[in-house]
Amino acid sequence: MIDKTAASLEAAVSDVRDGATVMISGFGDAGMPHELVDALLAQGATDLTIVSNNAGNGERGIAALLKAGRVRKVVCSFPRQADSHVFDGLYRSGRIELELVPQGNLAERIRAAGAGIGAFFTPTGFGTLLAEGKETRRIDGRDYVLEYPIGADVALVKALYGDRWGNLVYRKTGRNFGPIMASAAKCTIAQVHDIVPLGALDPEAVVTPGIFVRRVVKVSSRRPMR
Amino acid sequence: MIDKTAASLEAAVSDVRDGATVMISGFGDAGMPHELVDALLAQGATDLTIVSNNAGNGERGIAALLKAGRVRKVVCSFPRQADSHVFDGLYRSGRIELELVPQGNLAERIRAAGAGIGAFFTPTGFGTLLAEGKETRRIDGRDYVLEYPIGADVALVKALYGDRWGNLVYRKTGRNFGPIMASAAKCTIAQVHDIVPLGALDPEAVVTPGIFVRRVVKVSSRRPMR
Amino acid sequence: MKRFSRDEMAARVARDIPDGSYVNLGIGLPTLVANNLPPGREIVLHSENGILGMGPAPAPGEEDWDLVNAGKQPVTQVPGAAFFHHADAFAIMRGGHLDYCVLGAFQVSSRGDLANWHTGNADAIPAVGGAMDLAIGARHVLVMMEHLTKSGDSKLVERCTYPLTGVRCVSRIYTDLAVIDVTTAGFVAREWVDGLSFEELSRLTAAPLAPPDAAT
Amino acid sequence: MKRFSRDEMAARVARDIPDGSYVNLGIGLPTLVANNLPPGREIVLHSENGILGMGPAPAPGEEDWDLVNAGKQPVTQVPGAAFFHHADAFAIMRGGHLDYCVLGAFQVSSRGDLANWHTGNADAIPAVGGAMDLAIGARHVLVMMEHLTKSGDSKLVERCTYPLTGVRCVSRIYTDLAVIDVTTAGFVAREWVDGLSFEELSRLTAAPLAPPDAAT
Repeated sequence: MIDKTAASLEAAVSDVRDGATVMISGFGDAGMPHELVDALLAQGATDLTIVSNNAGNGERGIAALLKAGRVRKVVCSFPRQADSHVFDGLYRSGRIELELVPQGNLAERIRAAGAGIGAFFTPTGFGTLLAEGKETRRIDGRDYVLEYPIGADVALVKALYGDRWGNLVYRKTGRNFGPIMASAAKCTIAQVHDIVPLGALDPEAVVTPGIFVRRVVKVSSRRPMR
Repeated sequence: MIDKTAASLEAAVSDVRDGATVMISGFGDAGMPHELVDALLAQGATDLTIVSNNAGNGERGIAALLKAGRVRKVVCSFPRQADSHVFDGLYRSGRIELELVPQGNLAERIRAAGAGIGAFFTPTGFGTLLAEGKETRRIDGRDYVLEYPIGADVALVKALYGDRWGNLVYRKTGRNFGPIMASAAKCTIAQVHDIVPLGALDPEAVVTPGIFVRRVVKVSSRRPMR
Repeated sequence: MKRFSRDEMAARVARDIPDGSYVNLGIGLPTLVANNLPPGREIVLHSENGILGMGPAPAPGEEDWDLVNAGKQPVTQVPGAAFFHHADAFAIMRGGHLDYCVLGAFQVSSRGDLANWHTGNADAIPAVGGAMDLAIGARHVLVMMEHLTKSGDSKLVERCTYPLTGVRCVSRIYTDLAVIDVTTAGFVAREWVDGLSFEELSRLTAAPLAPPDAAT
Repeated sequence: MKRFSRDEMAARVARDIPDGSYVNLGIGLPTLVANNLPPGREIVLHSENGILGMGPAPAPGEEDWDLVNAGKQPVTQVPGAAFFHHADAFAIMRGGHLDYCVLGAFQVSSRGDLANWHTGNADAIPAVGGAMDLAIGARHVLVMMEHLTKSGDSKLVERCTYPLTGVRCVSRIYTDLAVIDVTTAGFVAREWVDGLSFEELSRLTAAPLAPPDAAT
């Protein structure tokens, strides 16, 4: 019997280790697993590498992890956001490492890790600062940069519904990085608005098959869902 | 106003040119756009390169194209099927070219064409006959082969429902190569069991967004659908 | 001379986008294009955070924070919309499926290089987002920007001094003064505001500028 | 000596597959494993043509030809199933997400090389399908095959003479005579049929074979 349901947020993140690489889905607030990030903060793991599109804003979520000194390195496309003062301060004082990746390369590198691709040639970033020192190649008259996969120990993602096999569906643009991060981490933990009985999700519309998910935890939002 | 609906199978394939590379979805019978292939045969284009998982069986569909002498080359993973005598005869007499590609590399190469990836390193096939002469590389202790995208002029795919924007949903394992081929061809033509009004398909469950589709033609199957 | 207003610039861009196009509008100035599309044209808007068929901003109070654009502002969806994940969203761009992408810029060079992500200031927090993907992410990459910087320097240059976003990627530039094509022979002026001479426009452009009738 | 029947081989493989595993069963002999899974175990079957949660063959007359397995035979779906396209289906394999893959073989070498796609006959129509992807497509690649060819040659060899499907990929072999692990030190016999001595098994195996208690 497969039951990936976790009893609590605390239980879901209990085994994240110091030094882990942790992916966090979300594009701004959409698809951001705030409650799992809060649980990770409470759990205490440190020396983390965070892979996420942004680097936190305000004092909450990723920003709180940063502020608590838990993060060694951030891999992201856009650390500068409204009120991203926690990251800004750490970066300016040299207390955090940043790997800046064009957003589409970030997505494709995460997908590559999940799909077992060793490296790929992308046109994005060719001829720019962010490709400096990287291998390039002209293929069929177009210039490309070689990029490598980004995998993780843990992925924290937010979905709309999940079942005990870990199948997930998302909601609107909250989908964003969730499905590819789920595929790229050794241990994917999904927070969902509700856990539905096995078979309740339409097999044609499942976005993340359960094989990519280790744990599912219910976090009902006060915000109305469809 | 966007209306990708084609009035007939004949109209849908009318501009396929001699020498074109044509992708044909399907895995065996599931997802095979038989009626579009029949229309292509009637249309008369020749000197074609066919990209499909199989190379036809019996006397119908791809086998009929082959038998009529319309095909110069087949790119596929598994030409040998029950009753694939048309391909077998042409191949043994040297009258058709075959590029044999492991099925997962075929899928990934088609995806790469659709996704603008210049080339990628895959572990599949390393150390085998099918990687002979290809560039290889060891990355993080694993051996990979460099593979290039496979694009096409035309893709013929079969879906369950489509709308006038070209959004598609598929049915069960009939989905197979349809979505990736749709993304990899300059002109994708989809035959669908029914054309539904714009907005009738759930945006969360659309598998092929309309941007990948040029024409949609209704071909009601006598076989019952869900 | 009467400069184009921001809405006039947006309307001028919109005029060039044919019915049935798939379009990505960058954050900032390009967002205005959505409000200026000529009636009767069905244009499908793409956003790299996972939607095709993006609609206008919702009415106040109707915001859905799971439905945002690349600028993380609430939007809506139109009938025919589809959602997809980030890798698929960028495959749509990188794969060359979009017809038009409209971007803001710090500088564009006469060979079409684009600089729009980084001032190069040592103290700046670098942030690229989808800019580099967008720069190569459409059949036609259009730039909307003021012709001059606040200090009066031309943003159309022979060679970008800001760090590049993409190489040889821009096809047309819409400024508050003119519409200028990037051709293999460099900048070609297509039209400009009333009261401005071609010679004056050339003087305000820090790279050779050919007149509309130049052979390219 | 009493050889294992095909169903006994399948049951022996099935016994090694723990509850909760994700498994791909190759066409031919491995398909039998599905019918021999111990009751009470929830095993999720993957098929590379786009399904997780594949069920058994349908009742006669209930065939749905849009729901087939990799051998193009009609199957069913179980509650919890999901469909996906071919690139995603193979990403699941190539990305190492499956726990077990069970394959037939012509030959396996003592370093785990697999040959199962091509006899090498000049006249044969080459056809690979998903074989090469499956060979590298799971954490544990299990092979089910007769120990000997029809002409009495061992299919366990020092070096494959047939064209390879994958290099150093097989972890365990189930034959009609024995269960044999592929270790860094070569073949290690784990168990074999009653009435057969280890020495006889070694003689029927065309590569050095270590006894179960060998240090590896």
